[in-house]
Amino acid sequence: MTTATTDTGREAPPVRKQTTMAQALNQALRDALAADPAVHVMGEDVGTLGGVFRITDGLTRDFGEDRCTDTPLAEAGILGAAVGMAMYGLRPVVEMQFDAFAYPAFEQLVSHVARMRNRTRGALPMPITVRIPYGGGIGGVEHHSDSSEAYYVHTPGLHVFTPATVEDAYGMLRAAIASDDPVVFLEPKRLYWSKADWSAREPAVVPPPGRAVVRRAGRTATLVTYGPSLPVCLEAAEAAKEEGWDLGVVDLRSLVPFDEETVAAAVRATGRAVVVHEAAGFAGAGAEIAARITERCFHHLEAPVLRVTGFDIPYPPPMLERHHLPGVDRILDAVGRLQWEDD
Amino acid sequence: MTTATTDTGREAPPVRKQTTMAQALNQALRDALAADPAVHVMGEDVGTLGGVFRITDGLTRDFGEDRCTDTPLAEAGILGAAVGMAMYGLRPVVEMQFDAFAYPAFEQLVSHVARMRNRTRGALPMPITVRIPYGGGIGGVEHHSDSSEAYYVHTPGLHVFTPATVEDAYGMLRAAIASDDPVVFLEPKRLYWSKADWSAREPAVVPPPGRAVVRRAGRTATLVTYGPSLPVCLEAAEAAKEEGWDLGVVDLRSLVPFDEETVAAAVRATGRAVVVHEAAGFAGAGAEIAARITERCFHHLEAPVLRVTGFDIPYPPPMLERHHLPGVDRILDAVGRLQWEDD
Amino acid sequence: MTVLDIPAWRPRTDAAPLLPDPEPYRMLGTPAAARLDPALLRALYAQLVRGRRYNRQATALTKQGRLAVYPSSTGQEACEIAAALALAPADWLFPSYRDTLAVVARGVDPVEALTLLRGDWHTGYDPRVHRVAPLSTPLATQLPHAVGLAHAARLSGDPVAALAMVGDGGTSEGDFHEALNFAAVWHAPVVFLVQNNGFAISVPLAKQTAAPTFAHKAVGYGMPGRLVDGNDAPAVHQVLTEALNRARDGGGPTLVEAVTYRIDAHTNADDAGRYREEAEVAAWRAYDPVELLERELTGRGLLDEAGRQQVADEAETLAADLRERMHTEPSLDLTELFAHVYAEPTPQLREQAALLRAETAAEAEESAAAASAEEPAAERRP
Amino acid sequence: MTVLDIPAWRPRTDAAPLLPDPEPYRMLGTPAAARLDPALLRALYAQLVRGRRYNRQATALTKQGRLAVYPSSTGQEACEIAAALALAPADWLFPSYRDTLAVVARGVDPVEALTLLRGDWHTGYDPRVHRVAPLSTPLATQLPHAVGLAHAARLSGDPVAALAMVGDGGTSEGDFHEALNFAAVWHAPVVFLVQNNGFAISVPLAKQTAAPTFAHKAVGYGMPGRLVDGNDAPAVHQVLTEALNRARDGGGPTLVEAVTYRIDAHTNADDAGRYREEAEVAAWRAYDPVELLERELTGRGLLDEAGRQQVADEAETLAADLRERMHTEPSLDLTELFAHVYAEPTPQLREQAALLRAETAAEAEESAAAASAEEPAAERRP
Ligand SMILES: Cc1ncc(C[n+]2csc(CCOP(=O)(O)OP(=O)(O)O)c2C)c(N)n1
Ligand SMILES: Cc1ncc(C[n+]2csc(CCOP(=O)(O)OP(=O)(O)O)c2C)c(N)n1
Ligand SMILES: [Mg+2]
Ligand SMILES: [Mg+2]
Repeated sequence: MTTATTDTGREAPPVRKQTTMAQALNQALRDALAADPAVHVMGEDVGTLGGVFRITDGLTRDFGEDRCTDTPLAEAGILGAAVGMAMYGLRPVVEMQFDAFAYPAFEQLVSHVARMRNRTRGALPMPITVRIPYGGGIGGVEHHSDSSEAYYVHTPGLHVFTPATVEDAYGMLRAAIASDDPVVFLEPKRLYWSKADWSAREPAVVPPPGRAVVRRAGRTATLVTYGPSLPVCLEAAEAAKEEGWDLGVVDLRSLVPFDEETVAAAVRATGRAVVVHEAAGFAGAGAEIAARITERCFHHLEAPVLRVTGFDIPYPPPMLERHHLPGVDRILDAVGRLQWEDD
Repeated sequence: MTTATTDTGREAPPVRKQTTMAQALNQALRDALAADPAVHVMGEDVGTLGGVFRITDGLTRDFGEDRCTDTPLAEAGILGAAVGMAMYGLRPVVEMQFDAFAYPAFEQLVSHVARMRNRTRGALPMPITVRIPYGGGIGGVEHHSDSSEAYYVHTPGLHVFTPATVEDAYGMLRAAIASDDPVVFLEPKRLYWSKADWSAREPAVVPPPGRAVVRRAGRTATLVTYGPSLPVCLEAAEAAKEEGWDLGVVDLRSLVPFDEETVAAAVRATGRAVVVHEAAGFAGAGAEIAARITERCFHHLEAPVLRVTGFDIPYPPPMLERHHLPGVDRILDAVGRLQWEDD
Repeated sequence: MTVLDIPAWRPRTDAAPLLPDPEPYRMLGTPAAARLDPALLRALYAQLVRGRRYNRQATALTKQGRLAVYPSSTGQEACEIAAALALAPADWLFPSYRDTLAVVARGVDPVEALTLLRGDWHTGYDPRVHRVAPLSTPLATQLPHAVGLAHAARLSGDPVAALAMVGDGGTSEGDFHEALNFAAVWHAPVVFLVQNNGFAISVPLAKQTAAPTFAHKAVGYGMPGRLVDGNDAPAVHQVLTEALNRARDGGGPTLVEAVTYRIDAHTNADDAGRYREEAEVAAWRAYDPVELLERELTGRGLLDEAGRQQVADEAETLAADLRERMHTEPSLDLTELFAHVYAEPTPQLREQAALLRAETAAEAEESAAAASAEEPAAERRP
Repeated sequence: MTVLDIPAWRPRTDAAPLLPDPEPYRMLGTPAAARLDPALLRALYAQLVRGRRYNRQATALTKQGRLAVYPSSTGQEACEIAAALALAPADWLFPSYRDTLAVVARGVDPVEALTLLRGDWHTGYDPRVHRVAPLSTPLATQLPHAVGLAHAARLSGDPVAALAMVGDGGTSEGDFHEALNFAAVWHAPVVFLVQNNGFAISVPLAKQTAAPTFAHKAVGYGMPGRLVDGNDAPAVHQVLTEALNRARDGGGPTLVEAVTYRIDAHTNADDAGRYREEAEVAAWRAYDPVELLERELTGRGLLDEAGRQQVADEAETLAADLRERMHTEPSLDLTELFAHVYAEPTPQLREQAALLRAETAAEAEESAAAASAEEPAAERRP
């Protein structure tokens, strides 16, 4: 995924190393903690253990228990406490251990975190980052592989970011923590161990989260995706060359705000689009993306916008998950169904 | 809303009276309790008080506290207990007092109610009905007017019904309670006091919930809607005659299952569609409807499917809600934007 | 066989001192009352009378269509007022939805405190000014907020405590539990006040809990529980003051249960006759917090007829002011619908705001046209 | 001033009998043990040994890639086995995710109990057969299920109790609180067993609760709390049996805390060295539930070397069977993905199932083609 940095237009920094997304996220938390005493990291096992994915590794050791805190095991309590901390001027960064374990905090998120600024006419902003490792593909047992973005994306007042590259992981997490609004920060857990040349000393500057990035320009059709599905789409685009297809790939990066300009421009250029995500398709984020592309690009479309998504089923057990997840073949099949006879 | 019964093809029963939707729902609960000893109604204030909307009026008096039970004030506890009751073979009918107060039960709903059948290969079905008064338009203060259907619609394993007529209120609630699968039963609270000629002795037979109903056939464009927005759409269709427009109106009735055949047929007949609902538009149920119509009807569409929905904002305070809710004018404006020059 | 000395086997704290005295603490009519500061008693009394009057006026405003709804705290004024007066200026109050009186007694403008219930916006006051969290309806959700704020204050080294109010019904919610646990584990400077008024809408205590008292829940979190007569304003004030001082001094959280009664229906829209006997209400009316305090003051020669009248007059002035100001239409600004969703509106919100602006402009034009012309309203725009 | 006699002021129950003895209940090595039924002791012992072996085998299976993950209950076998054995046939068990041993001891096939962790499906057994709720990971969510089931049984007039298991960490969740409150208010025949093993993954007790003991939480719900030595199998069995009998007899719920220790890491994937000292683990190893029971049996002449060997052999047989059966690939049926979402698949699910069928058919064709031809895999379908 080296295409990512080309978008920043920066020269490669002198010191580079193979950095995982997990390390970049850890560095972002570190740098945020160092830069602003208002930042507080909290969650289950984020302290001594460093989190079950080690994203908070070493933070308690280096910043103390008050800045990176192991909480009791209660997600509504964690997020509710974060609301109060934010009211007092802090910037809590909350870790939910897995996607499905964020659901107990749903009321706090939807009824308070998302609405407090609005409720108080801006008097009580909620600069809270809710980090959620999400999605499948790591062989997790039930409740450990949910793609829950649609719930958050539909909730006014929340920003929803989801990085797909090492560079974005760092840059967007810093942006999320710096944001005066709440951000649901969805970390594609199967990309935690993906790597890139990246320097903690001079982290690549990435576009702001409200901007989608064209990871690959194409002329035949446009794949619109985000998070864990980006590498799959890039792979599909590579494989499509065999078919003589030149597929573009747009990485949304943030679902809210949603950069419809970039998406619309990319789709107009090809007249065909496939939206790809892991979550169940029915009323998923892809429905919005497809509907909006259609609204914006109707007269440029040669075919309906198709979606390749997880099936409308509860996330399957590990041994069956590969059949559920959108893979290269399923994406190319969809591209193939974009009515080539109209060409 | 007298058009509704015409779909059933039944003769009007001899005894008729002006019945409210609230009364019809009450009758449905009554008849379900009488018909099946496994049915249990439970929730906050559903007993002596009869519910804050009086939907459960008299049920405790007539069926006893064990069949219609005032619970402690804890929504996750209520729904969680219902899961256990269903495991033992009962058919719990749970009332959530208001839309936003169902959020504390989100984890139980998404992680268990929706998945128990699937988890156990059908051994533990969840015949649970979760009644939720939803939507705005009644001057409710914050947290009393949410349209939360998108959260449920996106969750595989849940059925989502929402009646818009007195007849459907009765018939679909009976169907929900009879269903061996969990049903989120969304009651449009501002239609509680809507009336129709309806007989408790001989309740009108309505189509099964998986079927959408064409409430009004049209030739110019098709409005696709459900729940509280149906009367608004019918009014808009009436008003549209002034413009010389003949608008069809489809009432989805159930969002899951989703009757795409009926919708697609109605939209193909007009080539133009507007989806209408109260919930915020972004990643709302309307996005799915629009995307799906486009997938199914692309070559029949003269214009992109448009959506008229609530804004992407937290539900506003009572004095401002009329500006937020899709009204006749906003619907007609959207119809007007369906590129008539293409005609 | 010997049992190893493993810390897990020793109770982590001694339970006995955490358990409440099952007899609610009282001051009025006891020797303890004699030691009370007359100024405090007079202040409590004046506020109780104002509070009672405010409740009555707000209920009247619902009948006049000026408020969408009002949950009266008549009968609970001792809790409401004592809570507000026990707080130090830098402390924070986290009210439950029924606690408008506490909010007003804390200094919030009586009209702004009603914004949520009038419906022109959600929160009508700036929470930072008087350090009062928004009035909001999802029950018990404010409790973890109070814990988080208190925790943040402690981390910042500020001598600030938070007082969080909740009803008997609200204690059943998971958030109550999680908040108390976090508070105890974090040793946060927060005081929880359960106003046990006997009902959660129609649901009586026996269907809400089987606990000996709510104060007994404290031991399960490792914090002290106190039980107080919620109609005895000085007693509530005293218990809360002690608990808040302890919190500010690093002594950790306290759970206080105040036993009181909701004299009015749940709200103006409720019909309490459906679920409770008038006799029970009458018994509690006879144990009225305002009268109890008045009797104490009168008995101790701290209040004469003139003083009583003066307090009553002040309350009338408050009510008149409230009535008058609530009878002016609030000014509504449609751009606010979009202004506060995010610090910066998204492109989509900007578009939606523009749509609404266009609609209202068209509407304005139409009504202008309709007003100037004889014929009926202008045609609909295509 | 007289205080009216209002029921709200009387504690609703007497707190004293609800409070736990802060000294964990023990039987082994006490005179009480002499009264124990030898058959029970032998049964417990045999199951403990089997359980210990099962834990070891399952952990080995993770290393061999046969299980995705395994949360071992080594050190907690006394709780696991006593819980299963205390149940009557008609009772229901609601395990937490770590309680595979209890599930197996209840009679569920040892392989089927591992389905979730192997990953071929979620629940591998039919919960109705042995009356064992699914093993599932969202913590504490099973507790309200147990309450609901127990309530349903009581409504149906069946003498059925439910036993719900949860960890020390799980007690912090709101669902724990709501479940206990519902149980007490409904007087439901349910017993809650908190296995306090000192850790929630890496988080030690002191960061989880400040309560004297978890058993002290009971009084806050109005149910009795009992504290028991969780490494003393007969003691756990006894306390649970009493509580379950009481529940079935209409005596309402009980909260039992069993003090024990998680000897292994959280799961095979966890590195416990990051957060705890080996010395602590060693102290607990020296207080091993299997050895404790073995010593009792040996001391009382109920177990000799031959008996010990026989039990060990049986455990080996179990392990061998488990190993062997877990080394066969589970059969996977793709249609199951769609078959159980609803009683009847929606039209959309039918379409999706067809898509997957077509894909797998094409895949099969491709691999057949690839196998029969020399050239590389067939071209991609357009
Ligand atoms: C989470 C949630 N569930 C349900 C409601 C609806 N509701 C509003 S007030 C109320 C009763 C509250 O009782 P209690 O906590 O005793 O406070 P009181 O009304 O007596 O002041 C209920 C159920 C709500 N506001 N929030
Ligand atoms: C609701 C929820 N939040 C978080 C998790 C992740 N998680 C799995 S096990 C565990 C610790 C559980 O500790 P405890 O309840 O003490 O049980 P033990 O592991 O000691 O058996 C956590 C945090 C979860 N499974 N469910
Ligand atoms: Mg109350
Ligand atoms: Mg534990």
